[in-house]
Amino acid sequence: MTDWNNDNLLAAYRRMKTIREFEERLHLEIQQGQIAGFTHLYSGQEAVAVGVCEHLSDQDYIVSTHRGHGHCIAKGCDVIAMMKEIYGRADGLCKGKGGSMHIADFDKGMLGANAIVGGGPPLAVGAAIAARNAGERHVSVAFGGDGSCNQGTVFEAMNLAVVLQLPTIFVFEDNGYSEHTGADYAVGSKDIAGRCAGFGMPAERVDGDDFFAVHAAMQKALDHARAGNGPYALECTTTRFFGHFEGDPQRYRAKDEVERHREDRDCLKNFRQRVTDEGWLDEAELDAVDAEVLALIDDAVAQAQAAPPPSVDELTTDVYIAY
Amino acid sequence: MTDWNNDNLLAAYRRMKTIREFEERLHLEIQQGQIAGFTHLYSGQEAVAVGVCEHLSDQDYIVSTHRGHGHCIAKGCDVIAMMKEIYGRADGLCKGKGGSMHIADFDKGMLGANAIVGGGPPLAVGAAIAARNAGERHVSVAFGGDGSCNQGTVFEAMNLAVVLQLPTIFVFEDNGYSEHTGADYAVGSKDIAGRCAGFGMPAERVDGDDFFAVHAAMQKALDHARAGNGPYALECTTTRFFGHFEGDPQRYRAKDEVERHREDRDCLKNFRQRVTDEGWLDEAELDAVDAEVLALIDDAVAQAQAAPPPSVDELTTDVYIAY
Amino acid sequence: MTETTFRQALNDAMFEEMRRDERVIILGEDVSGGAGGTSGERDASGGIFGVSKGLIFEFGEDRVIDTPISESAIIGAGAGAALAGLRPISEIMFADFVGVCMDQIYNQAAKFRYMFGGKTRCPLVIRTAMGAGMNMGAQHSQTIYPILTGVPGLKVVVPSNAADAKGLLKTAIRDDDPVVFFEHKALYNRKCEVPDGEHLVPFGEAAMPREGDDCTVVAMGRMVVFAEKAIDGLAASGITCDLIDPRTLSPLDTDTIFESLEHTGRLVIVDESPPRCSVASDIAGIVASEAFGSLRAPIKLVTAPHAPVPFARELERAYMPGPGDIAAAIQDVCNG
Amino acid sequence: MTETTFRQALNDAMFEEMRRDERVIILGEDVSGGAGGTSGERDASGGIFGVSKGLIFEFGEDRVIDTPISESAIIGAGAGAALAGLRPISEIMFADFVGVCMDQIYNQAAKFRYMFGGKTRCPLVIRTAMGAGMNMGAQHSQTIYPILTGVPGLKVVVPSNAADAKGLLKTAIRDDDPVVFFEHKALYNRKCEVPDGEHLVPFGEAAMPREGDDCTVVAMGRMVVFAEKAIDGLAASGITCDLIDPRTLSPLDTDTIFESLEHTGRLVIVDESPPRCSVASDIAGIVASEAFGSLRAPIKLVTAPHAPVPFARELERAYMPGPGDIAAAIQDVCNG
Ligand SMILES: Cc1ncc(C[n+]2csc(CCOP(=O)(O)OP(=O)(O)O)c2C)c(N)n1
Ligand SMILES: Cc1ncc(C[n+]2csc(CCOP(=O)(O)OP(=O)(O)O)c2C)c(N)n1
Ligand SMILES: [Mg+2]
Ligand SMILES: [Mg+2]
Repeated sequence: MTDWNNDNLLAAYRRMKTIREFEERLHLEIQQGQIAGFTHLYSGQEAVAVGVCEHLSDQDYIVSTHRGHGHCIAKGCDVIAMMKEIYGRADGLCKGKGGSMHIADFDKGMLGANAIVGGGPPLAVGAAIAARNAGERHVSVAFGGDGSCNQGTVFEAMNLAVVLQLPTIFVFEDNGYSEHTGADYAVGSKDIAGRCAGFGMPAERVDGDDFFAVHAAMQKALDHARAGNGPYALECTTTRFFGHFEGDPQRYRAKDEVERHREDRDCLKNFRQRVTDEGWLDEAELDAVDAEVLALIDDAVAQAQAAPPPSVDELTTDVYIAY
Repeated sequence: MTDWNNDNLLAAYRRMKTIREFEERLHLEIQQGQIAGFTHLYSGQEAVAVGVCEHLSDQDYIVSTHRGHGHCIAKGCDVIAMMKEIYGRADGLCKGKGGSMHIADFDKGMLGANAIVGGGPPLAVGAAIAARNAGERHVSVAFGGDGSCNQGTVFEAMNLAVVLQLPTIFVFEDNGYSEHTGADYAVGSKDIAGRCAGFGMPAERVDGDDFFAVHAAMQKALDHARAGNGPYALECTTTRFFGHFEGDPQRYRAKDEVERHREDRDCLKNFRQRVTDEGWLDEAELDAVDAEVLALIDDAVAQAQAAPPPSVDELTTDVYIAY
Repeated sequence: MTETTFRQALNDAMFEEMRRDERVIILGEDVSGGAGGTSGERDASGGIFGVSKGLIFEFGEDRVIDTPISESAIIGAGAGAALAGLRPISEIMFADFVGVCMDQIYNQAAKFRYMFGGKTRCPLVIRTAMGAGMNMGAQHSQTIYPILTGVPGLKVVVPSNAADAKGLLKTAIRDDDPVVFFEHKALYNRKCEVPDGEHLVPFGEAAMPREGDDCTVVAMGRMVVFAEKAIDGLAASGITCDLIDPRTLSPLDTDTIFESLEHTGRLVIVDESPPRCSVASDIAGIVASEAFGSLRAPIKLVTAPHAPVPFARELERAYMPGPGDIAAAIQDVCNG
Repeated sequence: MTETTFRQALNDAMFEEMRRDERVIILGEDVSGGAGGTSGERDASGGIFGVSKGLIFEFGEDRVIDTPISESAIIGAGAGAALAGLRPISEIMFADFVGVCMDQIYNQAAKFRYMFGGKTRCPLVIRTAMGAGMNMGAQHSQTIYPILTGVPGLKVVVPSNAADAKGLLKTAIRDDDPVVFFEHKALYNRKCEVPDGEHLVPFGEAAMPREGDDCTVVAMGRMVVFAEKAIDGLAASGITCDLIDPRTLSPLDTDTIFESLEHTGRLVIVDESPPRCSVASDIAGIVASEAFGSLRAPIKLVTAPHAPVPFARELERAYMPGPGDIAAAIQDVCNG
């Protein structure tokens, strides 16, 4: 059990709030045509990324998805460099070559967002082999959605991690939908954790709207993996506050669903409630963080808008190290 | 429950015996260099193919594996045309173009052996869509080994069959090995049926050396699938009497394992024992079948050896129907 | 004739063929959409690009099948259903995703007829969206038709306009061999006149949207649009070209290319893919071996660079061959 | 120099590199074998073709990893381990199986460095057995290197003899980019003199096992052996050829080809793959665009037909290009 104090509580809140404001702001920027391409926002799911990643060091690895901004921020990627990447700027985190779906930061153990559903988990298993062979009890985490867990590559990764008893934690974020299809339709068993258990690893379902629940479950998963007992799976039920991608009319969702969830299932509200009820933090401390985060995001957007695009000479660099 | 009589018992025995003698004879022919390529023999597993396929009509579909001879014979493929195919003859079942790993017979609902592990199950799901849309309560069966169930395509097929509630029966033959690796190593959960259940379908483990056990379990699976309740999985524990492929030194197996299994786990012996103990058939009836089968196999080999190879003009035919 | 978008022409083709033959089904992710959603609304998607809109209402869930994210199962189920007598259309949302289902395409569907000695058919159509131009990044922007054009047993279709899109898709659905049908994302909203009533375009017959004397230009998919721009722009400077749109890359109409070359003696090939083992170098190789005598100048290949598709607008624009690159290449071979 | 089989040379290369650098690991199906078996014997397989024999005893289970039949996980785990600092060798038993793991090869490993702005490296080697000639049928006999040669970010190696196999595999393992290494099944037992001690063969440098004046022959993998036979057979008739073995298809040493062509003016390209979008047509296309001036005759392409690999001995023999086909092609271009 973590003993919570001002520092770690404010740090966690700051991360969640940073993700939230990053995404809410992107939503506006995209509406104004500022940003090109295909963007999937993480708003609503912050408690999962942060509840998991607050446990990790830069030597622990994560692999992410097409909806990766939250995982990147939670793992410590520089917010300004991320914003520049999404704007396609020369000094973006990946020189503007990757974009929203391909942000990575190897110094932070962030092995990349991935635009192929199911592309990440096999990579996480490999990172776990490296961690195991290094012998320093580091772990890898594979983030995926409810839809991703229908991709064969994900099952292969889970089985291999069990066979080799590797320290990989599979985190499935069930936000209810894969694109425009409901999770209860596409996941035949309607039970992601149950499937993972079928592969021979402990698996549990967690309230993904509750930071403290995710954080506690991740602690158990880590203890298990770090002790050399093999992989562990978490199914985190959560919700997304925007469409699948920006521009999605969301005709598959009940009219008031998002509104209702923003009201009842907002992990930031839940956090604020809990920490103030417990008397761990007061509103003023939290409001101060909010203000700082808003300033940071404003700055990130301003810098991203002002930053120069990559030079066309960059078109054919970085294909190989040597060719 | 089937009520057993001379006819259906002798028919089942004849099939199993035909598979056994077909394979035992191939083993010799291959040792004598008569047959080219890569051959995987089914000896020892006959009770599975026959226990399953005795329930099926030509309108029910099966998909098979690299170890497909038994499934072909059980589904009613012509033994002489099969032998010719394995010899690579012009009038083989597939004109000598397919060979041991690519035997199919569409008139019999046999949609093909498959040299890609995990290649078949997605096809079976598609055949089940056709069966469902035809509305005549036919089913499809996907055969696979213990090793095949680690291939992502197989998991995808199982989930899709559950999602669409299709009449597909997944039959996993656990003969203890995938090539030179033990099933208990490669199947992390050490429980194939449990995994299938995790996908949301009823699944049960059956003694694959016992024809009657397989036959009874298949009856339950069929009743379930034909009633429109979706897929069903059977894990049949069995053993192979030869190496993974012909020429395999089997250094991964205990010296006497095969010998012991031929002694204690021979599904044909088990069948003979059971039907004579029950007084359903007498030895003479069974011996008569043995003699007929041996004659058939002799004839098949003689015809295959005498048959002409395909003409070189066939090299580029059958690539397309029209091009 | 009715002016129709590329998207609508494809949608019309599927409606017509699904009405004509009840064995035609479609399966893929969100081909209808809304299954398991909280609004209860079906067809909430109609295909992520809207190409299969409305099909579910007329043909129902047994023929318009939403699937999980399981491309190997989408192709495999299509191929298996084809072996069992249906005529499925399996949709792979983005062509880049063939990587997760390649085996079912190239070892299964493509090889069944041959491996099984001609005793079966696999009338499967694989529809998929390809191409760069929307800043979708390296894994959502590729034109991967070269790797499938090389596969014996497959037919490969790359329409460049709405009329061909309709006529070729109808032909694909009626074809008894497996067909991979590539739809360029940047063309979905483009309109052109589409013949009313039954419109079928045969495979293996190239179109020639421009005719001229100085150079033969072969282009496919969206590159046909750019080549037209380039060629029209050159008219002023007195250079005229034959523009050949193969429409199907397998089978490939080499006769039309060879005939044109006899007349022009010069060849420019435009392909949105990277250069190595591309359709551009393939056609160049075929010409260098079978129509060498007609060549009066080196063949010019206009392709993307040997690099993944970059994200940033400026880089992606530089990545794709454009009208300017094509015009320059034509001038090169004509004046060089 | 020691006479060594192709198989042994590869095994030696792995032993040397795994001793040299503990970050080198190998994973795949039965790379050791015997795990979970009843004999308790490890290395019961040593790789289905015996190429990884003995590694497990010296390097242990953490570095020699037997996997389930999960090729996407084999490649993906290799790629992920590479991102995390190891130098993995992922073995795909038969090249035909890339279909079930293509995404991890072409969308993941190949693209990481570019997508991530040059901020990482993926030093992954994918070893795989290819080729026809053992009657293994349509799904176990392909030479699928053309589809990977076209992928930016990958390097593609196709050795034709034991010495190159060793030197190229050692170079591949030390290379910081992802490399796909193709081993022709029919070459495993072939012997040749292999230099003793450290032997490295650089990428992008072709070998020229034969030199002559009348024709340039480019061949790869097992086709080099057949081309040598064909060329040696023609000596009597007074025809001599440069034989170029590119050794790596990506990068491709075009300079050596162009230089030779300046001298001979004639080109025959031999490739075991089917013709469309093959390496044969690719090289022909490159030559027709970049070295057209040197060509004095049509390029001849000697490839397999546009068909899957058949099973029957007689058909498979007819399927593969043989010394006779190559000799005929050379005579054609020289006398034609
Ligand atoms: C292999 C593959 N198939 C399909 C897609 C298209 N696609 C992108 S995201 C997505 C839905 C993913 O759903 P889920 O895993 O639940 O993640 P979420 O979007 O809900 O975060 C789909 C189908 C893809 N990118 N890759
Ligand atoms: C995709 C793929 N990977 C690997 C192989 C090589 N291979 C052929 S059979 C086999 C073992 C299969 O084991 P199992 O499924 O248990 O079937 P069994 O051989 O025991 O009948 C392997 C690894 C293959 N043919 N296809
Ligand atoms: Mg989701
Ligand atoms: Mg087995």
